[in-house]
Amino acid sequence: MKAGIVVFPGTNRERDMAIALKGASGRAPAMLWHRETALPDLDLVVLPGGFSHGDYLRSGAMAAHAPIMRAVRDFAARGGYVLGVCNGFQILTEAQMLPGALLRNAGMRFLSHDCRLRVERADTVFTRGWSQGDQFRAPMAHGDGNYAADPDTLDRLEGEGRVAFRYADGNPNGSARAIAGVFSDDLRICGLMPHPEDLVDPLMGGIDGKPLFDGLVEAFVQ
Amino acid sequence: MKTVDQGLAREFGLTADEYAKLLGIMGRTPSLTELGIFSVMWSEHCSYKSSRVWLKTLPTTAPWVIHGPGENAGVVDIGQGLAAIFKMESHNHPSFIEPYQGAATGVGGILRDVFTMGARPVANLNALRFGSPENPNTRRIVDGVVRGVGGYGNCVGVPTVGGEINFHPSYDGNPLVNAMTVGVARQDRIFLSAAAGIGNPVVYVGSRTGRDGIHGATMASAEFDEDAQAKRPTVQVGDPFVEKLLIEACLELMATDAIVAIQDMGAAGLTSSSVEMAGKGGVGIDLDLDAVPQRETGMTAYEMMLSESQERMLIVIRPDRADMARAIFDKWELDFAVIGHLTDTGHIVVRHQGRVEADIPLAPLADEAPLYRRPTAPSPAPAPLGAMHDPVGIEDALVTLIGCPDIASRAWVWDQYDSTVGGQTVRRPGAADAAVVRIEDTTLGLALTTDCTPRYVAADARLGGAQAVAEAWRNLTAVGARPLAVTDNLNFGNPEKPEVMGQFADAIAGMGEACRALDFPVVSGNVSLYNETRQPDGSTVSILPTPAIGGLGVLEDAGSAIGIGLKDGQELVLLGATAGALGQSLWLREIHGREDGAPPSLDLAAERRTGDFVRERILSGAVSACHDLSDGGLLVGIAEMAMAGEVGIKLDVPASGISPHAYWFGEDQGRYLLCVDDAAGLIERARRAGIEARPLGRTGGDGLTLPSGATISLARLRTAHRAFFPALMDR
Amino acid sequence: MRVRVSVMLKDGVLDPPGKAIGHALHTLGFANVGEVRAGRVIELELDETDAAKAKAQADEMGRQLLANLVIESFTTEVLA
Amino acid sequence: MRVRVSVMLKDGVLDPPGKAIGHALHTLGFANVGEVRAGRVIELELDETDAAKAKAQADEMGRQLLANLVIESFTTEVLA
Ligand SMILES: Nc1ncnc2c1ncn2[C@@H]1O[C@H](COP(=O)(O)OP(=O)(O)O)[C@@H](O)[C@H]1O
Ligand SMILES: [Mg+2]
Repeated sequence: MKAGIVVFPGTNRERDMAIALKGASGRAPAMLWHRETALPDLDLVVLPGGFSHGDYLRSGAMAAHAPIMRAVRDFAARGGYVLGVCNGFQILTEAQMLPGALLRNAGMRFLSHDCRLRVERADTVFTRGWSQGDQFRAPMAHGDGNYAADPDTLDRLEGEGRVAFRYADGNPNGSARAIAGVFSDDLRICGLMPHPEDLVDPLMGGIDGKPLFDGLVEAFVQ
Repeated sequence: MKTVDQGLAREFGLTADEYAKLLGIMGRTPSLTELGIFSVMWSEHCSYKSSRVWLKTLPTTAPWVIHGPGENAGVVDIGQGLAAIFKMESHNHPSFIEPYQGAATGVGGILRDVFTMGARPVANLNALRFGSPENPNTRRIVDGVVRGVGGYGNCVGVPTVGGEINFHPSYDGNPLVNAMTVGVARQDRIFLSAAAGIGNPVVYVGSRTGRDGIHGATMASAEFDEDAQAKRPTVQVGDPFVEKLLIEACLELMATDAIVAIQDMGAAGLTSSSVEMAGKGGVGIDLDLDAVPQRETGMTAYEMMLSESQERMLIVIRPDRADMARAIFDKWELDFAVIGHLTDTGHIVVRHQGRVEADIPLAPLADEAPLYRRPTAPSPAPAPLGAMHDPVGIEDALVTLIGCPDIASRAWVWDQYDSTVGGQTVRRPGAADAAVVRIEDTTLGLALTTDCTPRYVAADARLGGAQAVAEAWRNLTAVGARPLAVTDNLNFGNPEKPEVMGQFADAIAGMGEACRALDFPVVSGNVSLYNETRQPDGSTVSILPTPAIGGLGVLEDAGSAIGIGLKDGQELVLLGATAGALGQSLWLREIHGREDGAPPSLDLAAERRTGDFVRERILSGAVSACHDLSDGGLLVGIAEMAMAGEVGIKLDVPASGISPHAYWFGEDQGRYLLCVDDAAGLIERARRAGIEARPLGRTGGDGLTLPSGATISLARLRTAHRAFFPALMDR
Repeated sequence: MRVRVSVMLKDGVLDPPGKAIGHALHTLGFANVGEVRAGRVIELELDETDAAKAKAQADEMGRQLLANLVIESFTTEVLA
Repeated sequence: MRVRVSVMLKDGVLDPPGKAIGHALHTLGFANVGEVRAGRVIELELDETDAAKAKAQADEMGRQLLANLVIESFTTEVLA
């Protein structure tokens, strides 16, 4: 699997993501600087977690305008796969490559603890490592993870099977319909708030996040 | 323009004698800028004038110590050609004035001390002391401080993995915020601050200079009173985003051969960094303030030299690498400006708008800095505690203690700290006695802890100082790590009061004894004095003396670290002697409302023997969980292990001859609980090693069953344990 | 010229900060506080002397960056 | 009545969001943007018919909760 990780000023989970991708594929991902305007030959582009540009205006808002985002958009339009985790998810919504928006957590505090996620469909490259309905543990670390969209959009997402993950153990941040992650309409773009990449090694407390990466590798081998 | 005279010098915090000394060095009346430079360099914060004579008595060397005190942070050899670089620093006074920014900039400052030496920061810890939960101000301060620590650490992407929190009325008007950062560097790529190379350019990088925090260093050295309100405009605002860029840019530059010397601009910003770099290198330095990147207009030389704007560094660079360095900082969108060069004059010369604003000989500025051996007065030895009756019974006492402010779950706090970023956190907060992080691309693990029991120090400073060191050593041992070295943060009251100076001297003596006995040298630290609040009636209340200890240990294999959670179907064994010491215990405070008696005694030889034995057993693989005993004593320790492991235990304890409440809640030192398969085997080995050991019972079920037969469910314990913080904070 | 861009969440979008502030105000005893909405305000110095042009530019900044039109709306005003 | 409380950082206090927004606007091609300051705005519904009283209350809320007077200042206005 040829993966690339985009690094924005303020990105801070690119190393975690690289470890997870390399662990699954045996191949170190390319690190892509936000000012680049073209992508190398890739199967997957990942927008990792962090605080791009300090998240000072709205999380992900400034990064969504980075030069590389045009290339990422083109890549997706040509059929490439894009994964956004946490700040990456926020950037994808700000870039309107995924629907909705991520507001302040309902409790108004940064949340850093494990949550349980339910896999809503398993027939995508991002979720094929699980079965539908599976639950897994994932660390969260965000202040703005409260997924919001208008009711019509939410209904459409549900109707089209575009909810990727849902919080299964309460709703930690107040997200509409407990949504933790969504797909684009062609299922080629996926964004989620929690961090499967931080749970891929028994030493760090478990391998619950590994099916995401193993599934991706399998998909791209075929 | 103010006239410079003795009156102004006094306003700047210089005594008449100090000002006379200044005049002697200068041979003339100083300019305002010069007076400012002297006043910050000779402040308590920068000169350690009251503490230096005592600090010198601490042990600072060991074969594995690469750099002890004197550099920006301590450096120890952790094997495989790598070094751990770490330090703790206080931001107490700023955190009272503006809790969020005070705590945030505290984290930012300590991060810079560590990455300035070439280390990538891998973990943060925070040792916090707040006023009484009943004080209406406490909630606001806790909220701001916790948000500030998290806001900064989360954004820079350094995991916050541990710390400690106490509540006590003595901190009502003066909370303590002590932040610790640990970084890792290659031993052959450690950067120091001594400037060298006459003519070499001096480069300023990072954020622009504004009028932030002017006289912060002297504020940190002044006692706290109603004037605090008036001092508010000195608040500094942190920008963790810029700090993150600064870390990446500096590490990128450090991978080249461009840097001759580098130092962060901490307290007293441009002044202390330039004076210290030139002074250490024995060279002179010329600064051209017109070249300093400025955020505000019309700043004077005085303001620029004393500004404490955050996220700035000073670098002496090889002239032929300046363009390459500039390109790196351009890439990270940070200001980069050559603001001066090194000279052979031995003076610091500051120019601004065509005028020389300061010209000071560096050697006497450093060598003749005031140094005081202030009078000390001994504190009376605490009267020993007589026999205590038990008014509530074991069960209720346990539930009370497990939910009391000093023991209750801190999850509300650490759930706001990103503890996993970096993907190397092996033991998160609450999971073990010390946090454990793996070093990326190796098997090595670092174990990290902060410890101090201020009520013990207040009762007996020497013992309390030693106890803080011993507890840190114990916490590292309890995960299986080899304790290597200590950083400290000595928070005390007004050193001009002999009793306070006596506490300070005694605490250091105790720390030194423990460090020597445990081969656990002090490699870095920070002193914060004048921590007291002036009352409306004019009297002052000092904080409890709080020498916070940050401990660092290493594991060859991070995977061998264990946590505190009980495992099902095993035996729990207590190592170490139990006498039932209730003096200064939390049981005494929470059940009887008393804070008195002598704190538990410490036997450093037994401490070492027991700890070395525990570590050897853990690394042999025989121990599935381990917890040292501290606040609340034996039964609290057992309950913490049970809650962490979600497994109960049936306690089956032979009579000890000690009254039950003293047995279960006494805070005797040097003890560990070990969860093992083979209790008899462990006890036999312990005996042979000269260590007292006794079985406590078999794990299983979902409650703590006392020898009396009474069972306290884990659910009840958990509810009590978790209630305190949400009840205080989420109203 | 100085312009101000005020950004508020659209009606119907949940506003966690607004809710938290309303709650805190009630706790402080401000009993007659009804709905509370929290937003952002950005004040910009523009090198522009024509007020209409300044406003047009601010509108463009609002659309492109300062507001997320999926959830927010904004208003602009020229201050001086 | 509806009141609006606008909270801005005091002059001279570092404004990281303002700085970052200014930078982003430049990158987007808004070359004539000078200083940018970012603040917060809170709009409240008050059960109060007297405009002067409403404003007085809003001022009190600003002082007690809405602004951090250590580093921020605020203005209030009655909207309707
Ligand atoms: N301010 C804090 N930030 C993060 N973790 C904390 C903080 N305070 C306490 N902790 C964590 O809570 C746990 C219990 O702390 P404490 O009761 O002080 O432990 P001990 O008495 O064993 O030293 C530890 O894992 C510690 O790191
Ligand atoms: Mg402990």
